[in-house]
Parts: sequence; C-alpha cells; structure tokens
Amino acid sequence: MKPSLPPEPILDPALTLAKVSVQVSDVPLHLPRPRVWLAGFAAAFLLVCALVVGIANLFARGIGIWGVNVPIAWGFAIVNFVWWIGIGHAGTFISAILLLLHQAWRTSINRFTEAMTLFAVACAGLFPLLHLGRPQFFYWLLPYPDTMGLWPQFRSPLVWDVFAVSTYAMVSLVFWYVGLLPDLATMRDRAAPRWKRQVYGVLALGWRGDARHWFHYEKLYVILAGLATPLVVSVHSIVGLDFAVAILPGWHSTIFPPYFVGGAIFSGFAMVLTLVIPLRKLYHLESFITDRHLDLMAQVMLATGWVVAYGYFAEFFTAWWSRDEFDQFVLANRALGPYAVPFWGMLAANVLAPQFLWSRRIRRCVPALFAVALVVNVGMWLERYVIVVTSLHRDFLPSSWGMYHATFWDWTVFLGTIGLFLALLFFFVRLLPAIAMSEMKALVTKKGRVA
Amino acid sequence: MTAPPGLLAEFVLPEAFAAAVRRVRAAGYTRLEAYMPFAVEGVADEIMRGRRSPMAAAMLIGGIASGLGAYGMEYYAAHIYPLNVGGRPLDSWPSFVPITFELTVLGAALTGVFALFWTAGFPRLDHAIFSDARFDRASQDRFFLCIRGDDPLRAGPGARDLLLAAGAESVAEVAL
Amino acid sequence: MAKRAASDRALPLFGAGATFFFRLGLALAFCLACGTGAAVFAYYHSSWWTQVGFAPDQPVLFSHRHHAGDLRIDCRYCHSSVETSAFAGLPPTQTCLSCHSQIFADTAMLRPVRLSAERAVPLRWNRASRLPDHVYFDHSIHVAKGVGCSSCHGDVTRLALAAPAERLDMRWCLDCHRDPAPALRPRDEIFAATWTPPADQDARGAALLAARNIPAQPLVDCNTCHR
Amino acid sequence: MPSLNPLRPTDEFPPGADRLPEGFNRREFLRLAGASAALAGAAGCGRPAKTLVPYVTQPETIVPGLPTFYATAIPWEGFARGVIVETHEGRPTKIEGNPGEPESLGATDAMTQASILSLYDPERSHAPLCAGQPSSWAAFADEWIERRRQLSAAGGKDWALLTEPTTSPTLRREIIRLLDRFPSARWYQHTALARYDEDGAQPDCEPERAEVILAVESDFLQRHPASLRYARAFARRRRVAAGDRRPNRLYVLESTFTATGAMADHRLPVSPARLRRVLGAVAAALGGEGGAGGAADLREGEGAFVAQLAGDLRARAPDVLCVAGAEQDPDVRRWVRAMNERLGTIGRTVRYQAPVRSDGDPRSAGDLAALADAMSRGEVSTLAILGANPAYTAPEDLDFARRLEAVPWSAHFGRHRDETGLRCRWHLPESHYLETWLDLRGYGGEAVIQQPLIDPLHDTRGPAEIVRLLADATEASGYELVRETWRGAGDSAGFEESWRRWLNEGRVRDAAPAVASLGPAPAAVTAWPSWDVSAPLAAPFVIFRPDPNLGDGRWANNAWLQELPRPFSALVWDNAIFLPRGLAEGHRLAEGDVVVLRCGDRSVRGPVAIARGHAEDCILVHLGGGRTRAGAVGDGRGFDAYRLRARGGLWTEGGATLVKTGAVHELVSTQRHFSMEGRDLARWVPAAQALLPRKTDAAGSLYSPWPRTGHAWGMSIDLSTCIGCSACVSACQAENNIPVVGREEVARGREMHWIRVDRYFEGDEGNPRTIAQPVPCMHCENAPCELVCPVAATVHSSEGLNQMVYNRCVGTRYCSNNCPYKVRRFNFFDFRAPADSPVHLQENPNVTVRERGVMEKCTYCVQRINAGRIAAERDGRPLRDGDIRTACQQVCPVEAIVFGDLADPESAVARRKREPGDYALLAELNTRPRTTYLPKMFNSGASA
Repeated sequence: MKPSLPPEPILDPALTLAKVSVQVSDVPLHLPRPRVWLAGFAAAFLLVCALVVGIANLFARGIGIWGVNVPIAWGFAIVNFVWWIGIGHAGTFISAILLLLHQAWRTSINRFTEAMTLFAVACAGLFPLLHLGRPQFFYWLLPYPDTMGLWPQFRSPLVWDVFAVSTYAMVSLVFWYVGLLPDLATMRDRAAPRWKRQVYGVLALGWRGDARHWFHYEKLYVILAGLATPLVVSVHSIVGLDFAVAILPGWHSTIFPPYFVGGAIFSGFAMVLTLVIPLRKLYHLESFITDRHLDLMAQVMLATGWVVAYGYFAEFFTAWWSRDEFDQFVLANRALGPYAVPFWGMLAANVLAPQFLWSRRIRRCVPALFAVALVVNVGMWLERYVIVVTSLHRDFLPSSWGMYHATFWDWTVFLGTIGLFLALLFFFVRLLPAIAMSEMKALVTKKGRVA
Repeated sequence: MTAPPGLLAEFVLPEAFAAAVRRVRAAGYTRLEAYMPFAVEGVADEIMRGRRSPMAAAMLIGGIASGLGAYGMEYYAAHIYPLNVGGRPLDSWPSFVPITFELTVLGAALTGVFALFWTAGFPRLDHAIFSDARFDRASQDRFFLCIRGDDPLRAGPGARDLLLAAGAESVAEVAL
Repeated sequence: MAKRAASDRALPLFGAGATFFFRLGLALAFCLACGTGAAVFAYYHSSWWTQVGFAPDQPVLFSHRHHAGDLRIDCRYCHSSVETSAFAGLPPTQTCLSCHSQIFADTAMLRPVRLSAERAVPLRWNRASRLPDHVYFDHSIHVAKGVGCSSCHGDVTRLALAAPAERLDMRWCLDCHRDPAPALRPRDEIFAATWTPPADQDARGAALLAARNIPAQPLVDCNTCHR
Repeated sequence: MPSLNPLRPTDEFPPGADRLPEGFNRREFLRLAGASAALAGAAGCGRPAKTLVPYVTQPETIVPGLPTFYATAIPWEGFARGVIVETHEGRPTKIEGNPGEPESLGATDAMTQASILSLYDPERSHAPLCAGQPSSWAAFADEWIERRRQLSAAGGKDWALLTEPTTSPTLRREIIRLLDRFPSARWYQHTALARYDEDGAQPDCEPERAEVILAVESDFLQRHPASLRYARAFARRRRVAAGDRRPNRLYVLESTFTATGAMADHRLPVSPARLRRVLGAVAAALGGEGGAGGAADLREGEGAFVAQLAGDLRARAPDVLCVAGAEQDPDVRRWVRAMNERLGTIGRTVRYQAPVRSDGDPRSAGDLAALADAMSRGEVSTLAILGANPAYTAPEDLDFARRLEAVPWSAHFGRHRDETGLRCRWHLPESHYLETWLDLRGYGGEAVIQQPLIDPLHDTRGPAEIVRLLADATEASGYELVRETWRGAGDSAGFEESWRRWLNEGRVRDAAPAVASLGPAPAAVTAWPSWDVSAPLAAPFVIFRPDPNLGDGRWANNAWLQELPRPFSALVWDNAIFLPRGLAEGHRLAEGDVVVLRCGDRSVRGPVAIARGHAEDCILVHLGGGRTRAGAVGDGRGFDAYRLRARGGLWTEGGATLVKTGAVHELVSTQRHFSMEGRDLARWVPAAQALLPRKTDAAGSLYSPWPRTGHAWGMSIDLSTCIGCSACVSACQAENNIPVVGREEVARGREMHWIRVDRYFEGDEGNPRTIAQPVPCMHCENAPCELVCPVAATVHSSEGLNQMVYNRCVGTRYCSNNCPYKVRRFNFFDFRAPADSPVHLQENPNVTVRERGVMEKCTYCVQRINAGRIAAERDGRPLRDGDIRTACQQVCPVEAIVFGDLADPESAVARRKREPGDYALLAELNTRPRTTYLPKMFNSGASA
C-alpha cells in the first residue's frame, strides 16, 4: 500500500532500523529515569486504593451512598461510564480508521493509544456493574440457560451495551495483541536475562518473522482494521441509544448516536494528547512522535469538536422546531436552570477552547496544546453530566422534580478509576514497547520518506 | 533418508534482500524460507508463490455464523417465553440488530485470530532456526533467506555461491 | 548488540518439549472454561441443588408410608386447610394425639409429641418441599382445579420420611403452567397418591381444562406467582 | 430504650404470652408466633424458611394462611369510628372501615390506617413504673389500697381524676360510680383539641341535602369526628356524572388553607380581624337584622363574595347549610346557628342534638384550667391522669408541668411514659385500642362495641379496668364491665344473641342507651350574637391548628404519620411556622429561616415556610410537634407550639412578633414544585361543561395491539371529589409493606410511597385555585419502563398489569428514568426494619418485603386481585365487580378512586371511564395508561 506522503517528514530522518529497535525497546528493558516512573505509579496506586475502599463501601451499604435518587436515578456512574468509553474510542479510531486511510503518521502512536483504549474500556466496564442495585446478579444480563427459563430482554439498550462494550474490549485486545506479536519477538531477542527472554518468548508465541507469518498476518491485520472501523462507530452509537431510546425530554433525540461518536473521538484525542505529550518528553521519543504528530491530532480535535458543537446546536434546534413543550423546557432549563454552570462550562470547554487550534502557532506550542487537551477532557465529562442530570431532574411532572448532589463516594470512585487507568498505563510503558517497532521499520525503510 | 542441512544467508538491506529472493527463486529453488523484521514488499508473495490466504474466507464465515447465531438467540429468547414488553411485538427485529452486528464482528475477529494460529502454526517456541546465533537480529535489523535441505537443487553445487552472489552478508548451514 | 554475553545466547531459549506443553496448556485452559460452564449447569439441575429424594431429619420419625400408605389416612386429615388456604396446613400436636393418646402412647419415638402437648411448645418440623420466599404458591386453587398432591409431592405412600419429589424450580413450574392438561384429574382422584395418568389422559385433561375453565394466559403471568 | 422481645417466627415468645384467658383463641400470642413461621416463607426475600411450626392446639377460628376479620372501633378524639381489622394467625395487619357503621361507611382516614403501627411500637410501656423504677400492678394495688383508705376517710377530698372527654358509656358509668363512692373527689376533663358542643348542643349535618354550603373556618371534610360521613355525603352531591341533580356549591371563609377550603367554589381568605365584619355583612345582606354590625365597610373581594353568597343562600334556602369550625369563638358559632335557624335548615340539613361526648357532663368539675387552679390552691393531693398528656398539651400559661411535679401523689395511665408520665409517681401502661374491651359512640350518637383483636402484648390495662381499679382497688376484666353496661340494654333475655350481633356487625343497633338516652334535644337559639367589630385583635395573628397527621401530638411516635406528606406543604418529619409571602417578605424571611415567634411572654423557635392562601397577617402553627418524651421516632420533630398557647387564646392569638435568628433549618418535603408550569396535568372544568363531550387524545400506534383475553384491570380517579386527605397513601403503606426511610432520605428524594398526592396551585398566591391529584402507577399498555429493563423484571400481564418482579430486578433504575410519571420507587438502602423489630408483625404476609437494590411500585394490589380470583375460581363463580378493591380505593372517603375490570362494560370503572371528562395523564406520550382521571369540576357559577 502506498501511503499518501505528507509534505513534511513525519519522522526524524536520522532513524535507522537498528535505532528503532534500540530506542523503543530500551524503555521497558532498562527503564530510564526510574524515579519518575515510580513516583507517578505510586500516585496512581494511591487512587486505586481509594477505588477499592469506595467499592467495598458501596457493596457493604448499597447504592444509596451515592447521590442518585428519584427522579435522578442515574448519576456519576453513568456519566463516568460514557466518558471512559468515549476516551476508549481514540485508540481503535487511530489504529483502524487511519490505517485504512493510509495515514502513515498513525504508526507512531497507534500502539500506545490501543493500550489506552483497553484501559479506558476497563474503567468504563466497571461502572455498569457498580451502579446496579444488586450487582451480585449482574450475570442476569448475559444469555445463558438458567433454571428459570428466562433470558435477557434484548429490546433494552442496556443489553446492547453489554454486547457492544464486551465486543469492543475483545476486538481491541485482539487487535492490540496481534499487532504486538512482531515487537514481542524483538523484545525476546533483545531482553537481557534469560527469564525475561523466555517470558517475552512465550508471549511472542514463537514469532520468527517468517514470510508465511507475514503473509497471513498482514491480511488479518487489514481485515481486523476493516471490522474495527464500523465497530468503533457502533459502540458509541449504542451508548448514545441508551439515552435516545428513552422517552425523556433531552434524551429522546435522533442526533445522539452520531453526536456521541464525534464526541468520543474528540475526547479520545484530547486524552491521547494529554498522555503522549508528557510521555514523549519523559522517554525522549521526539524522533518518533514529532510536533507534526501533535499538530495532526490537534486538527482531528478541531474537526470533531465541530461535530460536537453541531450536536449541541441540533438539540436546541430540534427542541425549538418540534414545539414540544417538555423538550423546550428541558433545554431552557439546561441553560438557565440550577445546572447552568456545568452547561456553560461544557460549551466553553468543548466549543470555545478547540477554536484556538485554528492557529498553527498554538498547535505547535506544546504547553498550549496540552492545556487545550486538558480542558476538553473536563468539558467532555461535563457534557455527559449535563445530559444525564439536567434531563432527569425536571421532566414531565413538576410535582416530582428533584435535585442531584454528588456525594463524597461518587468522587472517590470516579477519581479511583482515573488512578486505575494511569496505573495500568504505567505498567504498559514499563513492560511493553510503547511504539509499534515493526510498522515503524517499514516506514523507516520507505524510499523517499525524507521529503 | 537424511537430507543435507539447509543454507541460511543473512542480508542487511531490505532492497537487496528482496532482489536476492527473486534471484534465487528464478534460479529454480522452490523450498525457500524468508525471515524479516517487517514485511518487505513482494517477499512474502514471492515465497508463497501467489497462493491465496484463507484469512478473509475464514473470517467471513465466522462472522456470518456468529451473526446468525446472535439473531437466532434473540428470536428464540423472545419466543420461548413470550412476554408482553411495553406492548412491543415479539419479534421486534429492529431492536435485535445491534447485538447481531456486534456478535458478527466478534465472531469474525476471533475466527481470524484462530486462523492465524492455525496457518502460522502458533504457538511454536522451539524452531530449528532459533539455534542460529545470528537469528536474533531477524526480529530487528537483518533479513534472512534460507534454502531448505529438502530443496531438490540443494544437493547440487552453487547454492552457497548463488546466495553470496545475491549479496548475502554471510551464509551458514542450518538444520532445516 | 555486542554488549550481550555470547554464552547466554548459545543454547536455544526453549527446549524441545516447550511447544507441546504450551499448546497443551492452551487446550486445557479452553476445556476448563467450557467444562466449568457445563459443571455449573449440571449442578443446578442435579439433586445436590434440588434436593430431590433427600429427606431432611425430623424431630419425630413420622412415616408417610405408614400413615398414608398402610393406614390409608386421607391427606386432609393432617393437611386440613389444603382445600381452603394457600397453606396446606400442618397437623397441630393435638391431631397426633387424637390417635396417639391411645396408640403407642408411651413409646420413646413419640416422646417429642407428648412433650409438645405437655409444655404447650410446638413441634418444629423441617421443610421437605421448599419454595423460595418470593414464590406465592396456593394449594387451594391447585386442588380446586384438579392438580393432585402427587403431581408435585410424588407418591408419599412409598416414602418413610418426606422428601422433595420434583425439582420445584421455575422451569418445572412453567412446564405445567403452560400446559396443565396432563396433570388434571377427576375430583375423586386428586388425593390418590398412586395416581398415574390413564392412557387417554390427553383427551381427559383437555376436557377437564375446558370444564373447569382454566384460563391459559394468566397462568404464565409473573404476578401469578411473584408479587 | 426497652425493646420488645423479637416477635419473629422463632421460638422466642413475647412477654405476656403466659397469661392468656381461655376462649379467645384468635388472640393467643404463643400460637401466633408458631403459625406465622408456617407462613414466613411468604414474607420477605432471601432464603426460604427451613422449619415449619404447627400449632399445639389449633384454634377453631383460624385457618393458617387465611386472614380473619373482626369489627371494632377506633377512638377519634373520643368519638367512635367503626373499623374492620384483618388478622393473620392472630396478628392484626390492616385496618379497614366498617361499611355498616354510620361514621365510617367503609372509609377511614390516614391516622386510622397508621394506628396499626402504634400497636407494635417497640417503645410502648411494658409494665408499671414507680418513680421511674420497674414495678408491678400488684405493687401499685398495694400502695393504692393504703392511699385509698386515707382518701375515703375524707370522702375523696383533694383527690382529682383527670381524663380526656369520652363517649364511652362504660367508662362514663365507671367514673360516675367512682364519684358516687367518693363524693368529694373531683373529675376534670382535658383535651388539647376542640369541643364539639356549644350551649349544650352538638351540631350534626347532612351535607348531601345541601345545595349551598357555607363553611366558616370549618374543615368538616377532614378535621371533624364525622368527617368521613360528611366527606362521603359532600362528594355524592358533588358528582354530576348522572346530571340528574345540581352539584352543590361550597363557600368557605377561612384564614388558612384546609382540605375544605381547597374544595371551595368560592373561597375568601379572611383574617380574624375581618371575619366578624364579613359575617355581619352576610347577615345584613340576607335582610336579617344583622346584629353583627350590619353591612360594614367591606373590601371589594369581600363584597363580591358576600353578595353572591347571600344571593345563593336566599335562592336555595332551606336546602342550604352553614357550618362553623369547632375551634371558633362561641359568638361565631352562635352566629352560624342563628343563621341556620333563619334559613330554616334546622332538621333539614342540620340538627342540634344533645352532646355525645362528656365535655359538658354535669358531674365534671371542669377542664384543665380548673384543675390547675385547684392545684395552685393546694387542693389536689392525689392526682390520677387517665390517657391525657397535660404536661405536654397544657397551655403554657397554666405552667402545668411544674404544678404536676408539686402534687404529692400522682399516677399516669398511658401507652407511653410521656412528658406527663415522667412527672408522676406512678406510670401505668394503658392498652392499645386494638387490645381493649370498651364501647364508644360515634359523632351521630350510635354506639360501637370496641372488641380487642389481640391479647395485650404487654402488661397493660384498658381505661375502664383502670377506673374500676381506682374505685374498688380490685381488678375487673374490661370484657365484663362492658357487658355489664349493655346487659341492661335491650331485653336481657336475648342479650347474648344481640351481643353477638353487635360484635359481628360492629355497631349497637336498636338498643338503649342509644342517641335518645343522651338527653333532650336542646332548645333553639334565634338571637344573633352581639359582637364588637371595632376593636379586633392586633395583627399579625397566630392560628393554632392540630397537626394534620399527628393530631394533638399523640401520633408523634408513628413513623408512617411522620413521613406522610402534610397537605399543601408536603412537609414530612417536621413542622413549620407558615407565613403568607407578604408577611415573610415584610420580615425579610425566606423558606427555612429560623425565627422566634412571640406572643406576649410566650415564644417558640421554628423554621419559616411560605404558605399560599393565607389571609393577610395570618401565621399558622401546628400543635403536636416538638415532643420530648414520645420516643425515638417522635422526639424533637419540629417545635412545640403549645408553648405559645395561652388559656385565653387557644386557637387564635393577636399581636404576634417575628424575630429572625439567622439560623437556617432545612425543611424536607416530598414535593418541591407546586406549579403545573402551564402543562395539562390536573384538569379543571366548569360544572356547566362537565358533561360536554371532549376531544379524545387517543393516538395511533405502529404496533398491532396485543391479544387481550379475560379481565382488563383499570382505575379511574375523580379529581372533583378528591379532598387530598392522603388516606390512600397511608392505606397503601399498610397494605403493601412500604418502609419508611426517614427525614434524611426523603430530603434526598428517596421516599417510598407507591401512591402520592400531587398538589398544584394556580393563580393569585394569596387565594389560589388548588387541585389534588393522586398519582399511583398508571399501568400503561405501552409501558416505557418495560421496554428498557434489561432482565425483563417488569413486563405486562395478560390482564394489563404492569408487573414488577422484585426477585428478578437487578436495579439498573433505567425503568424509573423512563417513567414519565415517576411513580417507581427504589430501595437505595436496606430500608427494612431491623430483623428483631416487632413492626414486622404488621407486615402483610401476601406481599414481598423488598430487599436492598430492587425497584418497586404500585401493583394495583395484585395480592388482592389474586386472592379475589382464587376465591372466585375455588367456589366456581365469576368475579363480580367490587369483589376486588385496591387498598387506596377501599379507604377513600369520597369514592374518588374506582378500580375494576374494563372488560366488563357494566363495571363501575368502565362506567366512570365512559364519562366525557375522562382523560389520561400525559396522553400525548401514547403510553395508554390504565389509570385515568376525571377533571376537577368547579361550580363557581361563573363559567370557566
């Protein structure tokens, strides 16, 4: 496949085959700056402990320790679930869709973002479980021949979620692992003590770089990418359907699936930037992840940011156009009601902030880019909060209107999952090559890669 | 009967390697093995002699099978205990689409992985080739071409010379 | 690359058996996964879980075989409210004494019964047929519609100590609620412990189903058993 | 805190189980404990009960698993209300009205429903206490014999007996008998609430006959001994479906909102300062000599009101009716009586009969004030207090608590060792009314034998037994005492036969002492009262009213009533100082601000709540809060308004002052928003249009309808007659094992009531139009909740029930989100009472007790549907309309709720739904609710 070559080098021209192997595999093999790693991991681990405490208390005392109530029966748990799943979308988008689009620059970041996807999905997967009133019966959502003659109710979007999320997790894992095979072989052949080589050797399944392997391998990889592409779109569409299928004003809207997918990629790229910028600084991967990469990612953010903005606009437009008094009230209440602050915060973070990325100077200014990415992460969380809470708290009957206040334990579990996410990422960079070496080599040896 | 050992030639540049493969093949050698840190264009097809990979077919079948299974399951579940859910019809096929799609993808992906294991013979930890000290670099920055011992032309003279002439860095015998 | 010790690289990384054991391991893991599922399924259908045929201990060694079988005492003599109430009824101590104040009055076996009567402390029997708390079973309507005792409790005249005769899980209940006809009997055979469906039960059942206007749908509504 | 022995189905037996009289098997507790184990399987989620515990001797009246019903009466401020109590293996579980009894007519109010819980109150007194130390009845008897000897020497001098006014012939006979024994002993009566007699006459009316009703500060639809009867009659006359009669028209003059005011076609908020002017003007407008100052200067609102009222009264007389609140000053009530005389309604819509209650008994030495004076004069050395709780309910200026402590020897008989019991030498536990043999009279005068449902759970006595004990120092069984009273009645020959009939029917028919024996009907009063309108009370005014749920505070320890939303404010677990907005803004007060409310030298400290519909400057406070010795549930809930009360102004005080403290107290209510936001939720319709056909909002559907066979359950709720009394909420709680969650959880929006009464206001906040809308589960045919449940825990039954299967629920709460009516409730915590709590004995064995993490909601009382169906099928008869009635329907005094089979075109509900006004809530969502509403008809005369 001939990649459409960008005018500017996406890689450091000085790279050679040997350099790629050495520089990338040296990060896990003999970790530079171990203290930084340790400090970061320790911090993340503390949050993980908080998560454990939060979950223990939840199971001991019940869902009531959270802020949920009637009418706002969904709160942080669902907000966080959607947020994490959204973040999880960047990985597959980059590795699958950009692959099919022959975007050579994806090669520098796809391995890392795939890992990020897996960990984000793991965090997301926690919440549907935790938010159950009787989590001990979660398996009733799975189809199996029970003694009651009962099956899941397949019309419910929550069951769709179960399949969508687990499929997404499985396929992402497979995609990630298959991609890793050649690099695991490299690790096997470069690792120092014998036991390490054996560990990597087992993981590499005996990959020899045999032409036969490559022959089938490349087929599989492309087809997997082809499968993952509609999958990415479907997963967050289905998450969007959780809301769109309900009759609630503010939820019952056909815009949700596309606008959720856009938002997912938006937040995903924001998270990639938030993680990649410090990572490449820490391990001197600038020759692989160049400023041009950051620039391109910023451009994707800008584009998807507009998809999200259109979503917001469409919600208000359809409410106004439909002349549905409930819809109109809910939308007005978002902007002017008790939850106006999160709403305007969301607009500022998701619509205003990305506009800075029009400027090439800001796209090239790493700290500024980092700041925008952080803001967007927060903004996308606020978006989910606004959608879930403001739609529920004032729906059809004024008599049953209510308010939602998150509790200490809501925050504990949320921050805890951030800790889990980071801890897993730290393990990843410590143990596995964060950049796809074999693909990188293919790129390095491409003729005329130096424009 | 015991076959003579195979010949393993090491190359530095992917272009030279690709050329060598073509040249050896042109010389009529059929039982060849090629090892490389990344898929050098043309090499794999040259070795496989235009054979088609079963991957696509396998994944298609796997996907369709599991997709049908998924819809079947949903249809069965709706009818084995016919429940009036919000006045919706028993076969609410639009609601059954998402899961059908998801499981189609899952089925295809998993079949693909099994197919890879099958065709590539994974896992295979102990391969003769690993005994060659130089081979470590096959996963890093060197390219290897092997004329197997059971190649009909191997017994004849000139195999080693051919490889050297094709630009091999070094040539040594391996138990292949 | 030079920095690596040649000695370490000399011998191959894995011995000859490695591949075999690796593959074996994978195969075993796969079988284990499937096997566990099958085992769980089997367990919940086995009598370890359903307790079918397992008789719990009782404070008094009361034998249904003797009373209902040999002596042919009617079920309703002890389970007096089975035709009128959800609860079939359990004989008060006085019922036992109505005979046993005369017969075997002072045997050791009946000592708990005598004590119960003297001290006005009830006997505490152990349930044989157990339904979960969230199942609201009503004996009277089943009897009224012609489902006999032995359809669920089996032939008690063959049992010394009472033991569950059927799975009593939801699927088992549903089987009958979806198609009651095979279990319907004429009035006079409802309490016949040894009843076996006659050859033409299909026809008879269908007739009874119509005669006693047993509605089809409500029988499988959730609220029929769960509230 | 002493806690009752766990009465779970275990082998532990409660105290008192050992003293069981023969012959009342159904009340034998020991056996109860046994048999309830047999049914334990039917209660609660979790593992099945492993053991079966049969009776030792099975009582012939009990069939395990079948409930038994007994007729008795509940005292409502001393007046009888007939009830029928359901018992399971001897434990009372549910109270229903007695259709055959004239004061109940089958209905009950919220307090009656909740009173069953008080029976199992773990904090009830278990045994006598002497000076706070555990003692015994025997010990008391010994001490009393000694004391009695000394007293009898002086003929009972310095001996005072304080009781609540009673309607019980037996109790009254016993008291008189005691007074005969001790001529110098004195009998005082105390109620913190109103007297219903005036000038030796007790007004009783028949609202159904009245076309025009004028209510002067009278809440006769809810707060009256005969309110059930009145409300039923009022509603019957209100319903215009048939169109055969003219609907009645209700005029209300009141200072603060009441259930009656909320039903008014014309309501005029009028402050105590204006009331007499307005009344005078009405009299004048009717050409009466006015007496009350004539058509004085009226404001334009008042003028219009008076004009139309006078016109209607003149036009419709004598089929009109004037009623005055019992709390009003004598002159106002005399005015009303004189007005009735003028309009010729006496004997038609109202009659003045001899008082039924003993307030004015000639042998009585007076009220609490008289006693207090006697105490201050040192004339009381021995004081026996029966039932009342004066230390708490006495007006502040009597300083009763301190005087009580000064009494040398005092004994208190009550269910709790309350504020009074604390200050008496002896505290002697009194039985719950469901444990007591007694007899009571209804407001109309008809007597009911109060028979116990269960042997006393603790070592307690009934009031008659106690008075007999005081008189003779000997124990007597209440059973015998009551029979003694009635043996004389009727022919003693057939006594046993008629006794059985009285118990069976729950009313004493055709037997003296009946109404007649109460005394001669009082003479007519025709003179207008004279009053001086020139010197009214100074604003602002404090209006005292009994708490809508707690009465005078006696129900404070009842968790159901504490958590039952108060009318108009939906306030729970608390009380507040209700101000009109104008007054609040004048003092810069916002909802929740804590203020000091002062009258003279008396003051209370409480949070402010903004109230609608108050007359200017009228501050409403509810009596019954701020208990200190009620128990864990009732202590410290709200403030104690009695501390603001003076003997002079029991119901109204002038010249109050409000001082902001700066503190803020969060008021918790189940409804926070009272405006309909212009949405079409609760409908109004003018009487004129009530019968006109209206466009139906039936929308089409893409789905082919499900085949429907057999019954089709449905409900219709008539907003025209609903008075918003919340009896349905309370009944549902009792029937369906609905837990209380406590103040904090309600504050978070986690109340569990399956049916709620939404209250909406419209228009001018000073005098808004208001409507009450009961909202249970709508049982939608296209139920949004079902579609989204991932495990099919809520699905539709073939008969149209929206079934909730607790044991399948995993608790995603998606259904609640998707319910447009928000009628689903979720167990956010384990809300069940502790395993060893006696309140489990009240639980309905046919309804699951829900565990943590499952959703629940109104089931249309499916346990009743199943029971009714099974009974019918067993007897091989078809289900008849009315065989199955939901708890809310059965309790409703105004028959607003009708439930039944829509498939039967002749069923009451089907007929209701054919009425033109019938509409579905949020019909535009096309959820097709099985529960629909009839709009609220208002008959103001003006159209729309």
